[in-house]
Amino acid sequence: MDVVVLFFLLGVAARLAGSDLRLPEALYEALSIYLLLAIGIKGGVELAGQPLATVGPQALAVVALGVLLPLVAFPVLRTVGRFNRYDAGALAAHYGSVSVVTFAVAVTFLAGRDLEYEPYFPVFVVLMEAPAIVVGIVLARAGEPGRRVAWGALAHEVLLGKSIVLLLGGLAIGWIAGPTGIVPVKALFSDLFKGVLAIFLLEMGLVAGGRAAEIRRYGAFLVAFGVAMPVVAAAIGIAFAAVMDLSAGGTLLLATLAASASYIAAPAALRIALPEANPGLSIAASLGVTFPFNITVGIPLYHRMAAWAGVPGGG
Amino acid sequence: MDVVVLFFLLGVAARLAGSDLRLPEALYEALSIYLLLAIGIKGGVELAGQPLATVGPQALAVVALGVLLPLVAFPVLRTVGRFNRYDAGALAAHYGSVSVVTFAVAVTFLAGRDLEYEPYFPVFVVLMEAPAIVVGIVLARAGEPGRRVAWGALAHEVLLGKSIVLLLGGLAIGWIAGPTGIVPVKALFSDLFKGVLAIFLLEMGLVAGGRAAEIRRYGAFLVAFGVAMPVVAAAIGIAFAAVMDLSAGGTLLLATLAASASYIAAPAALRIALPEANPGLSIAASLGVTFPFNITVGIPLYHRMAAWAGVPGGG
Amino acid sequence: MDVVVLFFLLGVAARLAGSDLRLPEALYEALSIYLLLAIGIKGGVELAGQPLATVGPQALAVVALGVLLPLVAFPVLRTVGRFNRYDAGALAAHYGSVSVVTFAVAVTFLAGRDLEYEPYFPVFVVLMEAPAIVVGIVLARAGEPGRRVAWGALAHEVLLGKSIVLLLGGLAIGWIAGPTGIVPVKALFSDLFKGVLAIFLLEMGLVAGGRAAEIRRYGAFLVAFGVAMPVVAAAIGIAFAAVMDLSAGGTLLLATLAASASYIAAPAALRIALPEANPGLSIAASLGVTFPFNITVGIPLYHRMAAWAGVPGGG
Amino acid sequence: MQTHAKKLLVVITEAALEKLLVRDLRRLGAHGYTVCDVRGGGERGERAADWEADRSIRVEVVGDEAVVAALVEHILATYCANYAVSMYVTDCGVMRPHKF
Amino acid sequence: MQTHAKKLLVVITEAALEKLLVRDLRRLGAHGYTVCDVRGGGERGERAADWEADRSIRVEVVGDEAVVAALVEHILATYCANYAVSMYVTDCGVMRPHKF
Amino acid sequence: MQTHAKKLLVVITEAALEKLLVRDLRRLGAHGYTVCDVRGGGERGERAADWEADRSIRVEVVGDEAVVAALVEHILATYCANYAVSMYVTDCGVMRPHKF
Ligand SMILES: Nc1ncnc2c1ncn2[C@@H]1O[C@H](COP(=O)(O)O)[C@@H](O)[C@H]1O
Ligand SMILES: Nc1ncnc2c1ncn2[C@@H]1O[C@H](COP(=O)(O)O)[C@@H](O)[C@H]1O
Ligand SMILES: Nc1ncnc2c1ncn2[C@@H]1O[C@H](COP(=O)(O)O)[C@@H](O)[C@H]1O
Ligand code: NA
Ligand code: NA
Ligand code: NA
Repeated sequence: MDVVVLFFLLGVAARLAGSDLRLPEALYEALSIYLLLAIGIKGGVELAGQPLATVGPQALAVVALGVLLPLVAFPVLRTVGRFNRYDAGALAAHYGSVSVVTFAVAVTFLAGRDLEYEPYFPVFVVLMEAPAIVVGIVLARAGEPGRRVAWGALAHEVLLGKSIVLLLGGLAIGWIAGPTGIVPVKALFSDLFKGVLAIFLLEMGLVAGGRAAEIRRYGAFLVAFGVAMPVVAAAIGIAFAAVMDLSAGGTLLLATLAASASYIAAPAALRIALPEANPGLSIAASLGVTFPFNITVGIPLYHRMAAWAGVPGGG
Repeated sequence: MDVVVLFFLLGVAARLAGSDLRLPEALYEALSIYLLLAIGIKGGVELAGQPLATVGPQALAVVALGVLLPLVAFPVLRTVGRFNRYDAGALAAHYGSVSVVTFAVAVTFLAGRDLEYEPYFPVFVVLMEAPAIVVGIVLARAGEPGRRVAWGALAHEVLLGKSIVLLLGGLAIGWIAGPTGIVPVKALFSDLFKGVLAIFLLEMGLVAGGRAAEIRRYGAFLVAFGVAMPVVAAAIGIAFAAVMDLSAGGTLLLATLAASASYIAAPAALRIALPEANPGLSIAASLGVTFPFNITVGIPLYHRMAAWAGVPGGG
Repeated sequence: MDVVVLFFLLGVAARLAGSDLRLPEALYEALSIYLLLAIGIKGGVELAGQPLATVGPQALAVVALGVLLPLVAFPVLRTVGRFNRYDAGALAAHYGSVSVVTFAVAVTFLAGRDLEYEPYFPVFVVLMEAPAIVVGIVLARAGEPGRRVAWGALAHEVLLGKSIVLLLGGLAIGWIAGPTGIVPVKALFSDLFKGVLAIFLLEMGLVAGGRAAEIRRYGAFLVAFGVAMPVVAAAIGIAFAAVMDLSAGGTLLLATLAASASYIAAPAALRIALPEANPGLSIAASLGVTFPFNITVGIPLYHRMAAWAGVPGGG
Repeated sequence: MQTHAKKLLVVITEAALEKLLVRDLRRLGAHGYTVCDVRGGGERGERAADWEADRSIRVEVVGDEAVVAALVEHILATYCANYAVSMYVTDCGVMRPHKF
Repeated sequence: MQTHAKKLLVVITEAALEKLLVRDLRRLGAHGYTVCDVRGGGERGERAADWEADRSIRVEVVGDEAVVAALVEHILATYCANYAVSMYVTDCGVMRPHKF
Repeated sequence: MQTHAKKLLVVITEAALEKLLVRDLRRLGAHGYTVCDVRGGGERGERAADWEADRSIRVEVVGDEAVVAALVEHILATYCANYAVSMYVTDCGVMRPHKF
């Protein structure tokens, strides 16, 4: 198990044991700003000299994946899960969107195994943030023709939110500075990346551990969905990756993005755009079930699944 | 003088000169979390491959040392210091427990002199946190058979407090990850350690400097106790080290742990378990007198004392 | 363009686009403490072995420059700008004092071009903080013989404020520790410097971008002053540098110090000592106009100006 | 000490509403407001502020009874169904009545 | 604006008591509470919040007079002897009386 | 619940005044005070706390009417002309009257 995952488990264990340990809010904020910038910068530096002809069609496929996933999740949530339209739409939005930290753990997983991936992947992270949120809201609001969605406010919330601004900003900085221009800030943004990720995961563990009671309250379906949905999504992601002709590493990353559920951008956007949905439900599922599942069991599993599916160089 | 100590002196000087400089609370919190984790991790990595047969008996001796020190301090505080039972018990608890930052400064002292020590020492730090707190409370409450101590709440406060959770958690992470597994997070937890310690010491200097008025109010006995107690404790620590057959570096570390007074775990625990004690008193002594004494004069002195006592390779 | 400046532009762009991105206040505080300490330490380490005979007269010249600049600015602000005496005095004080972050960007600029400078320059930064603030207050109060300035409180505010305490403290630590003693904390204070500066500039960009509306309100003169004053000041600084016989790098640094406007020490001091002045005005000019101008256009321009003036090795 | 009677409205709610509330209260005639970060618990469970979605704010508005009444009305109608909101009103006195 | 009379209790005390107070007030019938980090000074000296043991909190509870009275009683009896505690009570009006 | 009538003064102002205000209120007879970091907006524009000079504090003082009146007087005379200051006063009841 990668060392960064151990920090997550420490957080979960401390919280379940009843410890009051907490990281200051400002530290959490600072670390998340750092991680988003660092991921963006890394992608941006490598973006220089990439053939845009390849990236363009792949980008479209990635957006399509973001649109498809909530369409898969919503009917299951409505019929099997018996959720009302708002909660079903909100959950679908969370699961179609992505978790940047899960992505970072997958990148660390690849680095530990010397597997290559398309360096412009952070662009895909940006592209997959928003579409599922829009689809989830449309699905929830579909039965209410009277209600109009404040799309302007929503676009503002999502496109100018922390995640996209910092990822895109990092991409731009990396791209403009290039491999030599970036050198002065490498000691901070590159060498320390995994250590910072580790501390962030400790905090995530504390928060996830604190959701235990809530998860128990919401019941077995939510847990089942929180485990099954990512596996199904990963399979769909692997299929997309095959069509997009991604490398073995890229296949794992796309599977992970598909499998991951948002817990930063989506909650913030939906609280404003879909206030009828119970925010505790989505967070319990995405942060309390799916996130831990993905970083401990999921990522290695998707790596295997890619191999079974015949991706060369896969696990 | 080690460079990290200069940061402490800067903090004291700034505060005594009347500067309002303060580090944000969140930074203080973040740095202390980092230091505890980093110390734990370092110990954990080296724990792999240690013969438990040696560590076991040594661990018992360390707990015994933690029990003995408050028993030495309490009667002095009651008779010479004329403190009431609560304040005497609280002070005894603080001085029997340990200061992790003082320990870190002693480790830095050893590193600057290329002296080796038993790598599993962070385990001893964990073991010495709690016993003296329990003994101090028992001593204070001994004359009040009617009052029962909420031992459950106390155990929760101490064992699940920040210090022990992060030290133990770091030990576990380091131990599981091992020397190769830890590499990805070394740039953060190892290379930056002394720089972070330096900034933390700056903050400690500011806080210690801010206690000057209080120390003056509590009078000469408190200052005398704050200087004499650590020296006596260090001597006892050196005797224990000899029995435990510790290396020269380990002897200094045990002397320093004995000499150091807690200002994180003990104050938090005692505020709940012994509310009759004046918390300003213990903090003024441990943070305002003993901590500065230890990191400037004490550690080099204990190094000498070990040499006088015939520890091979000592100062 | 240096990579750190890109972070500033990202901040400005994000804010102008309407993003709510903000760095936690504690992070801003922590970074500014770090930068001041690191700049001081670097200067202090190199101070060892400098001939004080050279530094002494240069130091006097630097103080004279700090006194002169507000005397140049004040009449222009009163007559052309038609500001009342308080606002004119406050603006003059800001522009005569210095911006440590602008200085840091200029140092980064030199490093990128392998240009040498007098290593004791941080001493000059300290020396230029205060004089202009005093002169600006005297100018504003000159017409009110009835009002007495609380010089004691002012001295306390400026001399014991964050900037001077940390710069001087860093200088002292670097000087005492020397090149070898400082090694343990180098990984933090030296290797990470530019990365930390980058994040600080991101925050500065967010704040500067947030001043856009205010700048528009205060009108064209303020913008013109915010651009012209630094250029004039830089020219004066270059003249001083020639007299002081500074190196090419030192000439750029002195020009930059002259051109830079304070936005930490001066606002804090003037709010207490000159409360009649509108603090929004000075901040809009120094942070919203002059700071962005200096780090993007100004520093390269002053480098050219030095070359035109015949400084050997200039741009 | 001569004071002028005003009303103080305190609203404790989710941090996500800060921007919306400030816009609303300006529109409904409040001359100012003060916000503070808090944590707490109520009907809708604990809001421990340990996660972005769990942060709460406490908004304080001093104003004329009519302005405060309009604000209360608006908040009840707009936010109380779907958000964690607590509100209370007290009497207060101010020195410079034009300010509020 | 129709309001229902309640009492607001404000307790300013050491941060170490937060968990205990929250447990107590739930037990004594309060429907909710709000906590905010503060600093200050009083009888027991300055509490500048520059050190863990020096942090203070401000706890706000809106409730029926009986609940608030019970809480006040309990705090006076349990904490006031040994901890820095300040308390005051004011009248307040709420819109949804069942909530408090 | 037997309470003794006191006055609560709340002052919301620039963070730069904290030290001065604390000194003043001690001098004018207040037995204590509580400070909290806030943000807000009023006559003098938004104070978003995103920059050092933009930080605001909320100071709370419980005291006798005379002390509060003296404090109000002093603040009006000393700070209101040049600083962003909002103030209000409410009635409150305390349990231990000697404390305030
Ligand atoms: N009785 C109360 N007294 C003080 N604050 C309360 C009370 N009830 C709720 N709150 C605050 O209002 C927030 C939302 O309340 P609720 O909608 O009841 O969950 C809570 O998180 C508390 O911070
Ligand atoms: N008169 C007062 N007005 C406002 N807050 C007070 C007052 N007295 C005490 N406090 C607050 O209550 C805390 C504890 O008070 P004390 O027990 O008097 O030291 C102080 O640190 C202040 O934050
Ligand atoms: N009507 C109001 N209600 C609550 N707080 C206010 C009000 N007006 C002003 N404030 C606060 O007082 C500060 C200074 O107000 P002002 O002097 O009006 O700019 C503002 O930044 C707010 O935090
Ligand atoms: Na997904
Ligand atoms: Na000890
Ligand atoms: Na200048």
